Amino acid sequence: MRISELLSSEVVDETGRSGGWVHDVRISGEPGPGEEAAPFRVVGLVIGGGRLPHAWGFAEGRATGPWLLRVLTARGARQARFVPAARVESWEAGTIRIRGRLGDLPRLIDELHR
Amino acid sequence: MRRRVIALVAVLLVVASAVWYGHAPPRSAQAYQSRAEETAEALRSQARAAELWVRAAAAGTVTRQAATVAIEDAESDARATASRFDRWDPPPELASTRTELTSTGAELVETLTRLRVATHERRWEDLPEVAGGLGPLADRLTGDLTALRRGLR
Amino acid sequence: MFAFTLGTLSAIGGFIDIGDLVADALVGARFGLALAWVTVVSVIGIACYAEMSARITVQTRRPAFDLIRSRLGPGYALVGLVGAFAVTGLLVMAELSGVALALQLATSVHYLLWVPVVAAVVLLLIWVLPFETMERIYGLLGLTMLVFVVAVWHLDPDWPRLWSSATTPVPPASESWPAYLFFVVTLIGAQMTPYEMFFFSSGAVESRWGPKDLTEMRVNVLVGFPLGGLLAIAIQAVAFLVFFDAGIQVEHLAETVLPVGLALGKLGLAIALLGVFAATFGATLETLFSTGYQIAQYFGWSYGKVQPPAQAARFTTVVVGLLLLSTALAMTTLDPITVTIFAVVFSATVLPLTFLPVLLVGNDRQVMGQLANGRLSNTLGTVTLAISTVAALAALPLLVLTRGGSS
Amino acid sequence: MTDHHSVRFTLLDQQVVDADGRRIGRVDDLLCDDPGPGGEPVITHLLSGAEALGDRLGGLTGKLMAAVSARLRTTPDGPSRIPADLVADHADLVHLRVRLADLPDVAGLERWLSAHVISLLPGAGDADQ
Repeated sequence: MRISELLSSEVVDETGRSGGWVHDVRISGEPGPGEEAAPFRVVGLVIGGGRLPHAWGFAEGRATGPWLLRVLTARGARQARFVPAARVESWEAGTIRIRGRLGDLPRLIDELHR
Repeated sequence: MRRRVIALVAVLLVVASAVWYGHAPPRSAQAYQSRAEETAEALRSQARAAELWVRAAAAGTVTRQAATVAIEDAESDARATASRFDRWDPPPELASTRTELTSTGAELVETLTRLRVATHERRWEDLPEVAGGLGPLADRLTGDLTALRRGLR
Repeated sequence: MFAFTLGTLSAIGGFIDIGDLVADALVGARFGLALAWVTVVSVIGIACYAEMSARITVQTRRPAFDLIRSRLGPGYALVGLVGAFAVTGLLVMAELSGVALALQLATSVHYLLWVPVVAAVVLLLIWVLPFETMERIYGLLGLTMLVFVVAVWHLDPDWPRLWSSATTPVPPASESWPAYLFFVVTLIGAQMTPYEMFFFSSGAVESRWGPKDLTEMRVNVLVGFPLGGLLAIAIQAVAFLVFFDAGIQVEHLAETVLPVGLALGKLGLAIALLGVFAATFGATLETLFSTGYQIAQYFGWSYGKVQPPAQAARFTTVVVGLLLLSTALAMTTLDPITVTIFAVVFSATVLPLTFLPVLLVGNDRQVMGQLANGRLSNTLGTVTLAISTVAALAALPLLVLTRGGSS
Repeated sequence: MTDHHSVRFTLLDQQVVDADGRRIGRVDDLLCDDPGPGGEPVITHLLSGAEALGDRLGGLTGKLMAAVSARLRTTPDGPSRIPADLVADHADLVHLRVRLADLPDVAGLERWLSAHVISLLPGAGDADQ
């Protein structure tokens, strides 16, 4: 499975409701031979809010300006949700099924400031 | 797939019509008239430019090499402008406009050709005399332009 | 201190290329100084983005455009890349022809005979000359174009008339609004040249700029570009003074330099021609390299003038290939002036795609830290982005509507 | 803050640099395994080169890019892969722990051009410096 396939997949919850496309993939892991080395792994997916807030870095909070672009993407950035890997039922590229309902998913901003 | 084909065809049509718009001959009297104006303006510009170069060369403010190049350019530009205008059919009511502009164009091309030959033969002192016809030609074109613009209203 | 002034001076000379030489004279002859405000706007815009991209370079030690792909995604970045490739292909052809035309005016040997000679010299220089030397030599020689500014005074202008033309940003009686707007877009395309930024920031990487070079860079941008803009306005002004009343339209490079001859004589003309030669020659190298950089950076290849060619084989191949392609294009006898106008108009259409990612990266605090954009950069950057977006959308419709500006 | 980060900004599309600091390509895609329900997929390889990129872009352009690149490839199967455990650091650039010379199926075109075209010209320098 390629990451690009994940990035063009649709997320569907157990009631069959679609949460839209995967806009970002959250990864973790520290490469290298050292003590704390751990392989890169996918810890979750990001959905909702449209493409641009994620592409431009506003959803993740890495960019705060310029003002105009922030305002344009503010709504989307607030709507973005985080899908923890533990909630994923099947990783099949194309359609990713998750347990529970979309409404239960944490918002991305909350997850980032946890 | 089908949508993509339709989009592609649409884009090609837009491009083709844009190119056509740029190159199509004028169809209405009004379009012909505005092309005639453009032609007169271009011819006048070429006449005045050549005149300016000749005067500058005579006064010694530009090099002969540069003046030669500029005169060659003016000639080929005028030839191109005149022959392009010649290819368009005039609407009947503007036949006289065509006759007038074509003959002025031909005269201008002829003058510029003689000028070019003179520069190639290095007859530098003759240039102002050969170019003497350019001023009146430019004035005639200004007259044509005024007449054209008056006719438009 | 010496490098200081040297860099500033080459920014002045580097501002002008074939697009400016053609568009400024053309606009001056037809519109007087009624479009001078576009040059002012363009200078502010390009200076803002050049400063931003150089700051990004200083912080990340990578050219700003290295980061385009991660911001736009590979798809849009590819669109930008293909667009830029097509535009620079045309531009290199125009710049090469510009060098050849300058040589033709000096020798009256037809320019098509000069094109292959010039191309061969460019090829040789790419191979042997280090980056900075190249940039400096042509930047400094390009300074001779300041004779255009001197020529304005020597033509003894009616200053109030110049001023009133500059402060009346509407088309003169003889011109239509579409034509006016078309040349607004043309000037934006000619003066906000993305390759200047590409080159600026890629060059900064190759000369290994650090935070201590930030001041030098800012001086270069904030002094060099406005002076370059002044030069552009001077070209418009002399064309206005000599051609406007006579109704002469500028159709050749010869007419760009004629006013200097009229004002300052043969010597002035020769100096102006040297300036044209240097500016177009330098711009040929810059456009070639910036395209090479852009392609290499998109795919992540190694690139640059610092490495020996064999260590940047794909980069070198692309640059040489593009040079050969453009030479072939120039030899088709397509009119270089027309090609220049088309190239700068197309260049305006891809402008927002180069500005947006730079603006985004400049605001990325995780990448930029202390050097992230301030309020001034962001305000000017957003306004410039908006202007360039409008210009990009209007460019092609205006090109068709005005038949390339002829009506 | 959390201990995970966005793949778009830290890994995907980033510049890959070998142990000598030489640019060898971009992270055009990432390969991961399927962990089954509730598991975390582990990223096993970085994919680099126009073939992986073409697959990712899709459409006519992508297919063309992938096909041309696959045709130029000298090694047998699939887009060039770099094992993910060779990554030393990925703060900004993705640094590898090995040299380009140790990755036989990466940047094939660069090697070929370097060896067969550019090096043969005078003043080109040495590809393996």
